[in-house]
Amino acid sequence: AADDVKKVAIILDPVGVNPFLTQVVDKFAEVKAAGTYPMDYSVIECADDTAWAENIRASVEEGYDLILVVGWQGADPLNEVATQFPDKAQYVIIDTVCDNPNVKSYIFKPQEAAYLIGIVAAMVSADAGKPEGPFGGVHANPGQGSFEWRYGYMEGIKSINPKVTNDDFIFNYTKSYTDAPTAKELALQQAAQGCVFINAASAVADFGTFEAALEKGFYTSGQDFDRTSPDNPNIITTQVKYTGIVAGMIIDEFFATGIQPGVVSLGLKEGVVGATYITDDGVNPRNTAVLTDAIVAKAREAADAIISGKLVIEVPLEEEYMKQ
Amino acid sequence: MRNQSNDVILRMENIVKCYGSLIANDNVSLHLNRGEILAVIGENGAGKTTLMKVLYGLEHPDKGDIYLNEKKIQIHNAAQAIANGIGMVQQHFMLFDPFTVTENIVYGKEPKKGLFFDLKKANQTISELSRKFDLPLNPTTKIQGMPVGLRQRVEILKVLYQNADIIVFDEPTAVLTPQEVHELLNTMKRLAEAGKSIIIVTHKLNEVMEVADRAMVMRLGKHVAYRNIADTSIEELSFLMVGRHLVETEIPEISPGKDILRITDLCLTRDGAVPILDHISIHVNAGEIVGIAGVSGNGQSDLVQCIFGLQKADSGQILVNGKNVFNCPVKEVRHSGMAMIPEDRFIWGSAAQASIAETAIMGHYEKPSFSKKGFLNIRTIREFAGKLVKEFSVKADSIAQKTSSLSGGNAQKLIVAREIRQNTPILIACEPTRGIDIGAIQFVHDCLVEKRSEGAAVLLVSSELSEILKLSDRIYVIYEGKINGEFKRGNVSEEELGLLMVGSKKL
Amino acid sequence: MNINANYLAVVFNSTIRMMTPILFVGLGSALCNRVFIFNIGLEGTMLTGAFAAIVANYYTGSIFISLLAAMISAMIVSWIAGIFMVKFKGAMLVVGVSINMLISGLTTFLMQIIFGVKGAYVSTDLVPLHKIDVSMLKQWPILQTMFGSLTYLDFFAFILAIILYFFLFRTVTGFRMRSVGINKVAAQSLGINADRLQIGTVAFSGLLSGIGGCLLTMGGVTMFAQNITAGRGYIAMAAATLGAAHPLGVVAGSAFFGFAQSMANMLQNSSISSQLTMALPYLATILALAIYNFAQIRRHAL
Amino acid sequence: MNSGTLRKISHFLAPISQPFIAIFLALVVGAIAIIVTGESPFNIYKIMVKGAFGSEYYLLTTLTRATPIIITGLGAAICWSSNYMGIGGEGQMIMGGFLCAVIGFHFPGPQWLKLTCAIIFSLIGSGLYSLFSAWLLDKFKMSLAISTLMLNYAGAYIAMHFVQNVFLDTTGDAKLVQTQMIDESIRLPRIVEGQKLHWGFGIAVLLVILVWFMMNRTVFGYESRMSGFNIHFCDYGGINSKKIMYGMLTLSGVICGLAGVIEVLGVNYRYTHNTYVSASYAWIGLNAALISGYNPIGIFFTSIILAGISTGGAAIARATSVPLEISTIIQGCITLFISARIAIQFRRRSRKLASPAKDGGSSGDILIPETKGEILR
Ligand SMILES: Nc1ncnc2c1ncn2[C@@H]1O[C@H](COP(=O)(O)OP(=O)(O)OP(=O)(O)O)[C@@H](O)[C@H]1O
Ligand SMILES: Nc1ncnc2c1ncn2[C@@H]1O[C@H](COP(=O)(O)OP(=O)(O)OP(=O)(O)O)[C@@H](O)[C@H]1O
Ligand SMILES: [Mg+2]
Ligand SMILES: [Mg+2]
Repeated sequence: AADDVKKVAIILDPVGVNPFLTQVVDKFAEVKAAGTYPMDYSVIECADDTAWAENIRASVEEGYDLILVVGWQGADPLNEVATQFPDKAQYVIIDTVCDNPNVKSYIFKPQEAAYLIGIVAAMVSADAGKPEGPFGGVHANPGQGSFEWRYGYMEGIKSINPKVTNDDFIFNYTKSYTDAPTAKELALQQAAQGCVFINAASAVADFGTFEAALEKGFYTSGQDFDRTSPDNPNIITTQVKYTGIVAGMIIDEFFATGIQPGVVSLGLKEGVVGATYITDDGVNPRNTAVLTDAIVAKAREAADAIISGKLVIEVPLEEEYMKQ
Repeated sequence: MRNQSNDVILRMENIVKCYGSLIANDNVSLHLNRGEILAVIGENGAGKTTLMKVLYGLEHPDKGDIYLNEKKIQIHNAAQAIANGIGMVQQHFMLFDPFTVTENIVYGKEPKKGLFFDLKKANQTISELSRKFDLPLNPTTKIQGMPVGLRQRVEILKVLYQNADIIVFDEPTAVLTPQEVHELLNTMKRLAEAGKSIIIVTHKLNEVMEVADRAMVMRLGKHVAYRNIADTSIEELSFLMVGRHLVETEIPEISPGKDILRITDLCLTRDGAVPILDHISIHVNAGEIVGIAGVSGNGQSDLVQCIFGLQKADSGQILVNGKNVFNCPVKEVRHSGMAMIPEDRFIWGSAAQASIAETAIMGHYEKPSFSKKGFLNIRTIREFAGKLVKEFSVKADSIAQKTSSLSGGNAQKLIVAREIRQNTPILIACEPTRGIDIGAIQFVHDCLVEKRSEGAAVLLVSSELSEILKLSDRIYVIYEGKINGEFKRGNVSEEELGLLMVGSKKL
Repeated sequence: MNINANYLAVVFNSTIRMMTPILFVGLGSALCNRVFIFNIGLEGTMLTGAFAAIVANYYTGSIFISLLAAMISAMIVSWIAGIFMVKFKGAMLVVGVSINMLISGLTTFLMQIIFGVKGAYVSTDLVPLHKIDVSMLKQWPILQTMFGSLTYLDFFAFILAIILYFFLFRTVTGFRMRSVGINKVAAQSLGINADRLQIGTVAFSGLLSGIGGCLLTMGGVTMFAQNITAGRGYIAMAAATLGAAHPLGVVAGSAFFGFAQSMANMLQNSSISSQLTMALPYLATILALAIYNFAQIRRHAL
Repeated sequence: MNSGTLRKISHFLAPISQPFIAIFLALVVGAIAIIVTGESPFNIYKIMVKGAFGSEYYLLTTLTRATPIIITGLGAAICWSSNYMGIGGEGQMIMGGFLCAVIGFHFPGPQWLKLTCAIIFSLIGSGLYSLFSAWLLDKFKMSLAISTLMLNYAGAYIAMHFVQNVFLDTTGDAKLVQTQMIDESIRLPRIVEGQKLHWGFGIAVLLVILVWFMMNRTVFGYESRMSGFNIHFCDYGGINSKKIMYGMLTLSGVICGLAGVIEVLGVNYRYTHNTYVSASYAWIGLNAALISGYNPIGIFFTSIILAGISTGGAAIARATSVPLEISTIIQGCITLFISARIAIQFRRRSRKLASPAKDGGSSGDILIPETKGEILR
């Protein structure tokens, strides 16, 4: 009987800091507990960038049936392993494309969620008498990896107020996923420059931004899963990315048909990304005084356009876009 | 003579101390009377320093007991030694250069005012102390840049400040100028009169005769004899130390050749103003030993460093066989045919952590037999180092041993051996016999004379007047960076030299 | 960019808050340097303090006990590091790096056991350090902004620098500490237990870094995230070196780093690439040191 | 066997035996941490050892990881042994890797030319990078520790800037800050087909021998060792100590740069921002050098052990539910104990000839009194 149990290796960054990963792991725990499928899984956290290659390769060696790589650091090594051992296991990667005929890639369109946040930011700022910004953002690192969030956010704002230019944005970087004190100070400085809304996207360091929002009264948004809280009314929404859904999809596909290589892109339409109170109802009551019905309505309109395909948001290269 | 009682203040009984397989102290016993000065003498490596370190708690004996006032005591560390009234002026000064005189002296027993270090009171105390024992010092100057004699004075005051009854001096005169030696010996006598008991380790038997009441002779880790100074002579003591009678170095008559080393108008100023070397012009001929006599601090160190390329001079000419090596790098100077025995064996002459072999090939290693095309020939290097150690009887276990494990005198012998074996036409010898025993001094003198017989030019810089007078064919006197006299062998008396050296007589 | 007086006042205020935890650790590092110890483990001990403060806060809700817990726990860890460095003659760099690794793992692990969370622990039950009321400055709003939202510990950091200055240069213990750094062999030969003094200093530097950690998790923000120190310990060591291991110099060194960092943040939105602005504080340090040393060399030459 | 050979062998093994005793002590402490998590220490350690050395695959993985550690360790050893305590290995490795990847892809001409130029220029580049701190030390008396540390950070960001803004691989989603892959024809071949281990490991072995030879059998090695012991002695002996400083620091930069080059040619085939930093290769290499007292052979084995600790740690994470943090704790314990000179003291007592009582500090100490000690002030 033990032979029938399928072994899944989930290879990812240390889970704790990143809610994006926590959701994947929680989903596996849930499915296993439910006993729907004869499945066992190992969560393999990579201590450093080199460990990705080692762990992916070792998982093949150790006889896992499904190798699920969560994160772009795994693309190169997975490519190599999938070419070398096409039949030893089935391969899935999340969050980036691995250009290999034996790998299934799931990617996201977080820019669609961020676009909605942009709309919220623009309108909240307008309500506060600052339709032209500046608009803040405290992110972890510069670079294309997280530019999809910034791009969506900027485009969303510009869609509300076309007069806004790139110069009206203030982005600062914590250089760390956990450095909350730095995030807080950066947010305070952005607030002092007049930002009414500051987009937080630096993993758990976001708690620093949240604290600053509560102290200084600007508004902010969480990331990955609903970060609104009854203790902090200034977190008015969240740009969510439900990676748990993808995990469920992968498990289902694996047991139903086996993994079908290819690229799947998931966005608002699939319900995988979204914005709290816009595409869902949120776990906490909405701060209706700030995130007014009008704003929600406007954002839902955009969401519908995106879902229906009328509005397509393609992310350009950061340098080219920022030069405009 | 002092009113020396016969009550014994200190006894060390059957001390045994081994370093690995080497027995540095082999059942040594010693007793010290109150108010007396005991000299401990012996060849290099006889174990004198080791015995003193045991007394001061810096080394732990493998066997043996120490009695203070006939009471057995345990000395595990320096703190306990100090608490028991034992103080030591070590061969290598234990001073903190950036600190002031006072800070160094009161170290470990600092006066306090509340939470704070009461520097004012400390300065006062030190002023008083220095007046009381007639050891003048400015309490607030920093140690940095102080001449050796004064540094030693700081060390002595430190011991006095600690209220030591027993004061150990390990080769205190090795680095001093004759003047300073004289003062120190007087100080010791004064201290003894004031009731302190003193142990002095030295190689200079005339000092022993002058200052000590009793002498203990050590050889190969054992004590071989006690003598009352009143009942003995230098000859007897040296016989006891070395185990044979020393023959005076023969200095054959030879006529000097042409001048191999000629220095003209060498000038050096410090900070662009203070003159250190003032138009020095000297020459050394082949087959000649030329001595430079002077009280240290009058520019001889700088002169030698400038000649050897260790320091850049302002102007002048240094001709080696007609080739000007003025301000050339050391390597070039060495290649031009010069070798040097440096004045400080641990700062310049060796590296504590290097092996004996590594120390032995410095300056040699680029010779074809030791290295070719940048690759070392380990076999010949080992052979060479082994030969040096044997020929010059350096007391060592193996050539792989660290240089720091050699006794002071043996390290010096190794350095002398190395530089003599450079086989260069010019040898500069700075304080070549500092800190070595009389047997070894004899040996080094023989080497220098032999070098001269081979036709080399030897420039001897020494603060030991007797050495200069004995070896030199010609003598220059240096005073405040100027040459203050030049004499042929036998044309000058020690007194006259002394006067020229201190500038009370001008040329 | 919107540069006005108020904004600059906020930047100044931020810079102080970012700088003081580093200052505490930097002072500890300076003391270590004075006794000839290169203590890279301060990153780990700072993290220890940051964590212990939050744990104690969680259980007791007392600021005082939290601070005490931070100091004691960091001191113990540092004391162990000191024993390894001095008694067991471990290479200081290796000991420090190992301590940092160990603490990074341990705090993350204990966070899960104690709080049942991964990543970060945030709670409204946590009591932050008191902020000093600066309403007396209300006539001067700029000053009020500049010195607002600071805790007693922020101010204490500067006072501590002065205290340590007196300690190091006016007290007997300070005197002996400096002596050990200058010549350990001599100190030992004069009956000072130099090993104990070194270990004690390392332990004390740990205590200071614990305060720095506590200030980080209960001052600036009120939370704990794994590896929240994010390299501050290393920066503090650099600040100590920059300040020539002199307590007041460390203040200048930390201020310099804070200032350079703030400049870099401001420039992040200019046309300069953000990667280059990140390199800026480090290059500025090299430049500043070069200028400073050059002036020193010139002065000595004259 | 006579006692002479025995002594020689034990002398040879000395730098290697110490880590083993220390590891044993560390494992005892680590066991406590494991018991807290409710697992059996024996089981965990078994998994760890197996995951590091237990099969051909695991062993080769460990050796792959050890390669850059060995090389940066050698780089650190040569400058530290001449008493220049730079910690710039990381920045130099980044320079080497970055330049190699960029030149190896963008240089015009046939592949062999790209490869040759990539290697030559990246080694020159990393050497110059290190030379810069030597220059700062020489001309401005700037502490090497500070300048190299700052250059590590600066180098990483400057390389990142160029990758991000000039050489970014935009063929995929461009999320990783990385350059494009060099051509297959100029990659280092694998030693065993199908395994990660590449001939870079062979280069590392060769380098161990070369560095050992350089340190112990060449004039340059002799001169630099003496300059590490006592710089005045060198000056007096006619050694140009400034030349040694520049030479040693540059050479150390070149060697650390080579570690980056080999990572590019043998493992990643491109430069990716943060890979060397996150794996701490240069730091672990420096640790290996310190632990083994700058002895190249010691560095070789210590590096493999340290790499094994990492790969074994990952194996624990794969095979059990023990969280990653626990293996981090165990790794920390092991290196902590390895650093201690407990074992040495052990050995000293049993040896016949003791070393001098107060040698300023054993070579493993970062700060050796009575030498420059410039790392501090
Ligand atoms: N190594 C990591 N550790 C922690 N969080 C990470 C990590 N990598 C990515 N993240 C996530 O990225 C967010 C911001 O980081 P980043 O700038 O890298 O954006 P991103 O990569 O687009 O986000 P995501 O990974 O969710 O798609 C954080 O909220 C966090 O969820
Ligand atoms: N730390 C040490 N390790 C090994 N051997 C040592 C050590 N210290 C001293 N020795 C050896 O012990 C012997 C006695 O040394 P010691 O220093 O006591 O001689 P000494 O009588 O003071 O000689 P000198 O007159 O040259 O100073 C010497 O052979 C020396 O090489
Ligand atoms: Mg992403
Ligand atoms: Mg002696």
